[in-house]
Amino acid sequence: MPKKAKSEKLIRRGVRTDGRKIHDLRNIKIEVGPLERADGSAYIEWGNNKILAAVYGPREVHPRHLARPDRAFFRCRYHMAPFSTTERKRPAPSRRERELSKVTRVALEPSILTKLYPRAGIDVFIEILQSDGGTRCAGITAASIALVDAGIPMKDLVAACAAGKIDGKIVLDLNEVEDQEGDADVPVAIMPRTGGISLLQMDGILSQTEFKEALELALEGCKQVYELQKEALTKAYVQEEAPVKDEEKSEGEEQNE
Amino acid sequence: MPKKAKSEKLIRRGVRTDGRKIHDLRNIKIEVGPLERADGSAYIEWGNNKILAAVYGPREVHPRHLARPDRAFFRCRYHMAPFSTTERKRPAPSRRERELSKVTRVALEPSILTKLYPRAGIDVFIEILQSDGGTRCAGITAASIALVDAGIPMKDLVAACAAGKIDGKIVLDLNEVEDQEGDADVPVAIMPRTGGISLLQMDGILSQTEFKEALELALEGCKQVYELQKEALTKAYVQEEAPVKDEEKSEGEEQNE
Amino acid sequence: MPKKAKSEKLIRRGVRTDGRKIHDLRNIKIEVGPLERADGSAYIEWGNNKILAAVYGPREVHPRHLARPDRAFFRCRYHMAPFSTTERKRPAPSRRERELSKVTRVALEPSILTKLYPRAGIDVFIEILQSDGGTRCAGITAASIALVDAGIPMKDLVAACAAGKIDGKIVLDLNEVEDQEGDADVPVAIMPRTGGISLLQMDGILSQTEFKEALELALEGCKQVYELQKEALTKAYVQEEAPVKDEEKSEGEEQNE
Amino acid sequence: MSDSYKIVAKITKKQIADNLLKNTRIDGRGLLDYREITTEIGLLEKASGSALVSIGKTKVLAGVKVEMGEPYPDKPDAGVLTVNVELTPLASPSFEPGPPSEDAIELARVVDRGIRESKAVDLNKLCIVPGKKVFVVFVDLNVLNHSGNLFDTSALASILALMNAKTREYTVSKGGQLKYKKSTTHLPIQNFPVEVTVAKIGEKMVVDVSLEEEAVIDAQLTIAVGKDNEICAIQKSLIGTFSQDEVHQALQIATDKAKEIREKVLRGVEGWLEGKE
Amino acid sequence: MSDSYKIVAKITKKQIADNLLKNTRIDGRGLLDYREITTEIGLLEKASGSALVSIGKTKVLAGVKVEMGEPYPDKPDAGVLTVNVELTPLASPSFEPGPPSEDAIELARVVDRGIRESKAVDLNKLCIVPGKKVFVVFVDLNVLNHSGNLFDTSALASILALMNAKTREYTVSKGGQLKYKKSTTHLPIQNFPVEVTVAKIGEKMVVDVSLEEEAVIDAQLTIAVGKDNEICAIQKSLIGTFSQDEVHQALQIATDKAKEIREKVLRGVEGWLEGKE
Amino acid sequence: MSDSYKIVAKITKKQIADNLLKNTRIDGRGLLDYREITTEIGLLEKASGSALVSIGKTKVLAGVKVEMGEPYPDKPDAGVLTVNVELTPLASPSFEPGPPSEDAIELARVVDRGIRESKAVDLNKLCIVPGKKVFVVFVDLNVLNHSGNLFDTSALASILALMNAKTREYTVSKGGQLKYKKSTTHLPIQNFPVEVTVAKIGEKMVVDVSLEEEAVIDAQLTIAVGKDNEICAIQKSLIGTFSQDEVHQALQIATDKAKEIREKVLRGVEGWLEGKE
Repeated sequence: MPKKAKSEKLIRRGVRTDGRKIHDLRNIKIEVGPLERADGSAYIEWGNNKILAAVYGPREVHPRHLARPDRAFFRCRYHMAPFSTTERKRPAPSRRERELSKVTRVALEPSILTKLYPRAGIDVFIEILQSDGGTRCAGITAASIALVDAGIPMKDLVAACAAGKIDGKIVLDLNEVEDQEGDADVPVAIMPRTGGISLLQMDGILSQTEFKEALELALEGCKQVYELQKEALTKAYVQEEAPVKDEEKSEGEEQNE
Repeated sequence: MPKKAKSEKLIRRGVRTDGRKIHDLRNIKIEVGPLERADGSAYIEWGNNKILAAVYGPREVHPRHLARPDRAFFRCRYHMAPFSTTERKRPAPSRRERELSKVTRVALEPSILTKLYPRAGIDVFIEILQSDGGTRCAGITAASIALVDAGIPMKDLVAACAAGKIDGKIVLDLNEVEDQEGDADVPVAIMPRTGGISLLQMDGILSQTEFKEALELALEGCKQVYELQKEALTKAYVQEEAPVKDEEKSEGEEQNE
Repeated sequence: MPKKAKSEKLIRRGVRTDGRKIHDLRNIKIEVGPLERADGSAYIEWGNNKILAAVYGPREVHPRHLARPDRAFFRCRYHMAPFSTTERKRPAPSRRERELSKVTRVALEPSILTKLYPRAGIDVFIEILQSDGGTRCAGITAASIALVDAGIPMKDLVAACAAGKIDGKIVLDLNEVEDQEGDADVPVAIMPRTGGISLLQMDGILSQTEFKEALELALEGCKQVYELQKEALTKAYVQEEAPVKDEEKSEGEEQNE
Repeated sequence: MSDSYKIVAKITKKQIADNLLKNTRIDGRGLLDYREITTEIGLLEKASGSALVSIGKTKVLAGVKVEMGEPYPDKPDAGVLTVNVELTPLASPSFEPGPPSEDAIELARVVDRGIRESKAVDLNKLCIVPGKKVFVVFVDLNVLNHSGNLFDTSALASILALMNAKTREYTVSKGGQLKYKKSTTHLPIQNFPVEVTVAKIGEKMVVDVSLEEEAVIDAQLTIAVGKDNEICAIQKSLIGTFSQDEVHQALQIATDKAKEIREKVLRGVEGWLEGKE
Repeated sequence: MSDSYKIVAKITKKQIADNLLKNTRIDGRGLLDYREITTEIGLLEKASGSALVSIGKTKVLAGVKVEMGEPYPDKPDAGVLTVNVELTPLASPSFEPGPPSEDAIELARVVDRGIRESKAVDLNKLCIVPGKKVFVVFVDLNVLNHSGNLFDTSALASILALMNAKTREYTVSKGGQLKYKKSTTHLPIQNFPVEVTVAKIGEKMVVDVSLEEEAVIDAQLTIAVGKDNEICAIQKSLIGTFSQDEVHQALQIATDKAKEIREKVLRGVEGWLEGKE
Repeated sequence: MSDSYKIVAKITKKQIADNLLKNTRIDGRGLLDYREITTEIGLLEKASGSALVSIGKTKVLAGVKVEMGEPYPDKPDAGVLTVNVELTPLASPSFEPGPPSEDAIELARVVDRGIRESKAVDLNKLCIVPGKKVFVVFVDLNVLNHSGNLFDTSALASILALMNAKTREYTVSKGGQLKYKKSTTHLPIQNFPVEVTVAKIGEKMVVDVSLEEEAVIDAQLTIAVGKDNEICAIQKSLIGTFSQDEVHQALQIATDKAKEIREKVLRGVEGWLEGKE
């Protein structure tokens, strides 16, 4: 997206349009398991983004010829509700949504022990109920929680966060206005235990140095998001007995490595 | 559909725009078996409505995964020819046509002894060649005859007719102008022997009392339509030997009940 | 396509807009095997037409239910690149492209020994990179070479060429302007050894006599095209050992006849 | 919406039927009891209006967008209303991504008829420049969790989202130029239709069928009832039949339940309606 | 349109071939005889024009609608003509609902070419305001029963429906405003193309191939012939080939049969054409 | 684009890996060597601009069409740029005809971002009448042969075709009427982004992965670098991960290779660019 003229100030005296400082995350609220039918689900509010993620699987794959003999077939769908955007969005998936579906899959798949479920299918559905910049990172973050909630064995959570450049400064976690009028956006996802980067995109213009600074900052953001993810899971499962899912997870990991 | 102002008189001195009295059906002409390739067919002229119905089956189901182990898979398609309407209709099925396809299926299916043909498919195709209000009822009525013509074992015929409200009065069998400018439309289908109502829709505004009156009137209409159906069948088969279809029908019924 | 008024001269003193005489072919250049991945391919420049043809097969058919027990399933796709036309063409196939796909298949299939490969599929893909009138003939001509390059056993090559009527005269090989502003176009394809006509279309208006003259001329054109095809193949394979494909071809032919 | 067959293995037809004989239901409800209805209104800031309605575990989110558009040629003086349903794949293992299924289309059209026929929105007040510019009201329904009774849940979410919706006030110059004012205003709502689906299981009539029960229903009638107890829309679904008497019974049940639901819901949302009149 | 394979079990190739050796056909016709052609014209009141044509058991209904629209940018002075074919699933067990198949598209385009190239409709007379408003003529073909020879049946239904079609007369004010008059007028028809499909079975040339015979045809040529015996369109179909001589033969047959059919049909419909000129 | 699995049977993972340990590749290249890059520019006369780029056996043809159209409502002063990719079935046994696949969409969007974000085309100069008429630049990519590294090949073909593209010069009268002049002019090109895809195979970083190697890549980063070494777009693809250090390495490699490629390509095409400034 082309950026507007620089005259409009997105940062005044170190404060951004929504009151944050340049290295601040927006408020993030994660709810585990809001949906009953799905095998796992999560709801995230990230600033004004409101997003649901649901997981179905392991289950049979339709159509069957998609099934893989040596591992689970993993699919993701990133979809925006028609009322989630400023102008109403047509319900059919746009090219942008189809690309983000792929990028989301690629961000999540390295953490999933797909080899434990040959021939099965695992589906992640992300529905953007309200968008305000950074939906792909918020969606990946929520989907990762929904996968845990579904008891899918994983090597690690996946935590995502963007950094970007506005008014000449590298800042954390762009909101919609900052994304549209800023200079660059760098969404990142990591598997926090190994630090492996599973999502990395960039658009805008950054010098080599600026890019490195933005990447460093986004990785910091991912770590903060990871803490919030763990907190939400602990809160959700603390009254319950030690969730079976965790055991499965470590077991799965051994088998896979 | 929003209704126009009440100033336009649809009934003057008890006479409707097409010369009928309030409890009159339009002229109905039913022809059995006009199409050669179909396993069964019927043509109906109902006022200015001109409609063909064809039945194929029992036959193999495509795609095969739709086949049901315990009964025939029954499908209906209600479709309007592009030249059937005042403004040319695009050939692709509209949402309205897709809903009416479902409603038609649900109206016909209870009469069909689908359990006699596990794994098979039975298809009803209704093509509206000219529409003038009340096409769904006319289509169901014709399809029922086409099913008999195809020798599909049935518990009963299905006869359909609408009642509605225009100029403050409950009347039988609305034509297009009456449907568009009237206050309410209540299409109904019955299996006449048991009186079971298999289609019931309503739109417009009716008080509880008015609705009851309209339903009563529509049921009367259905019974008249039933007589015309029987007449058409008798006429079609009277020169032939007693149609095998009838025997199959009673047999099927026993097995099913 | 309706034709323009006759006032614009397409032929002046026996010379056409592109400098040709009335019985001249445009320049034709054929390249064998330009594409590496395809099992066979050809590139043709025919006047300003620039066209690629590729062949895949014999290979498995998808979806499988299309496979034929007694012969190969032969498919053709004629497609125009968006930048191939004066106005940009939308990428989705138009009705014209779908008809030409069928016509191309029918023109090529009689020469192919499909019975040698029961249950297999053979696919021809023709991509018009630049169009200037006569693309179907040029595409068929190129596809025929690509089939040889793929080693598909054939009874004969297929050579195609059109004749038409402009400014009241029957001429060979209409270019785009002549096609649009002329009076008639007669594309023809033949299997040159038997003279069998496998493509014949016409649009415009011709008297019986004119049509016969046009057909005669188009057949002459096909023969010239055939010579160019053989030349291209000889040139392509002359340094190589006698191509296995030829042996297969004669063998196949015996079996088929 | 018959994706309940898997569950039937566990809770048998027989169990459900036995309960009904005793006039109770497997979850303990009476025949004419709804599961708990909760509503959350105005939860989305970007939509013109929104409502999340839960009936039991079933959850439907309705978002309303009001945009500028052209009227239909045959109704140049009226705004446009469209209802669209997305049976999101989050909501049930049997909902697949892709163009709307027959079920989604039927659901959208039944909800649409309830709103349209009851004249819930005064479309004539949504005309800006006759024949040229009108407000287009999009009601988009996102089914988030399907545990039965999508008709009633979706219809309720729709009308509440419409009641919640606000548009910018505007003036039109003589030249037909539109100028927005800063103030906003509610949509011209003039009715509150409630859809009640009455199902027949054997001889019994029940309301608010749960997913488990769906597998054993013979037929159902969805009835939209307006604020003055008028009937605005009916849709029979499923392949069973009703007798004339049963239709009358269903009508009575629907009228009673619609009134009850309307009152309960309005009581719960007094706050957000206050500024309205 | 090769859905005849099931029938071939009953009526074997051999039988058909044996008959042809004796220059007769399994249904008793001569090689160059059509089955009975019947036409019913103007049977639909809502269409601008309509015709139902049967050739033997094959039945095609053509409906014409004339509406207002925009011209193509490259032909600002000409009306628009479009031909669309629906191979309705009523007509054959092998026709499936859904977007038009390759066969339906080919059929539509071959019918379209016969009408367009013969200049059957004078499109220049359908221009209302150059570059802005023209009449759009939709010819919609509904194949109702497929018993062979869809090309000829569809083409005949189309031209008859066009001849039957009437549009409202109108005046255009200086300001470009269109005003309809009460009177109607026929479309400007100036040719009567007839399409004849000549098939090759072995060495024999036959016309009006029935469904049973379709299974054994090698190749066929559909030839549109105008009122002055001019050729307006040709389409070879099926995967056999013709020799040059055979093409000439086919051309002669088509010319003769086209004339015959045109005369027979016009005789049968004198009544409805009377008021025309 | 993972249609390389069939080839892996022949050239095993092990072979590829063994080679890499020795810092060479199965085709003899060094880790950071591209296959031969050839460019043919302006080869299509009907397109506004065109370029055929081969990297090794991979061939992508880009055609640019410049047409008149409307601006986006939110950018009334800017021309419109769209990138579309056709993975033609000629190019690989795994590409099927039909609407664009997820892979085709990703490829188109990554190429689009490289051009758009680097401001390679000054879209503001493509506005004719603000809010009403602008030039629309269509970049259509036809993948003709897929032997690996479609991202870099496609991006290079796109920018070269854009540099080759010419539009008619024009004047706009006060009344907003457009009048074309006979002269043509190049598009307003102001950057030359080059996309370099750096792949990770085990511990090694390589560029320009061939089809055989594609089967063993863990992850890859496509990095668009502008003429001043600025980064304009990044896309990570495939399901492996990168460490932060590896990202830095990849960035360095991409910057170096992009410069090298840009210089090499510009040297090769001096002729056709001459008349430009």
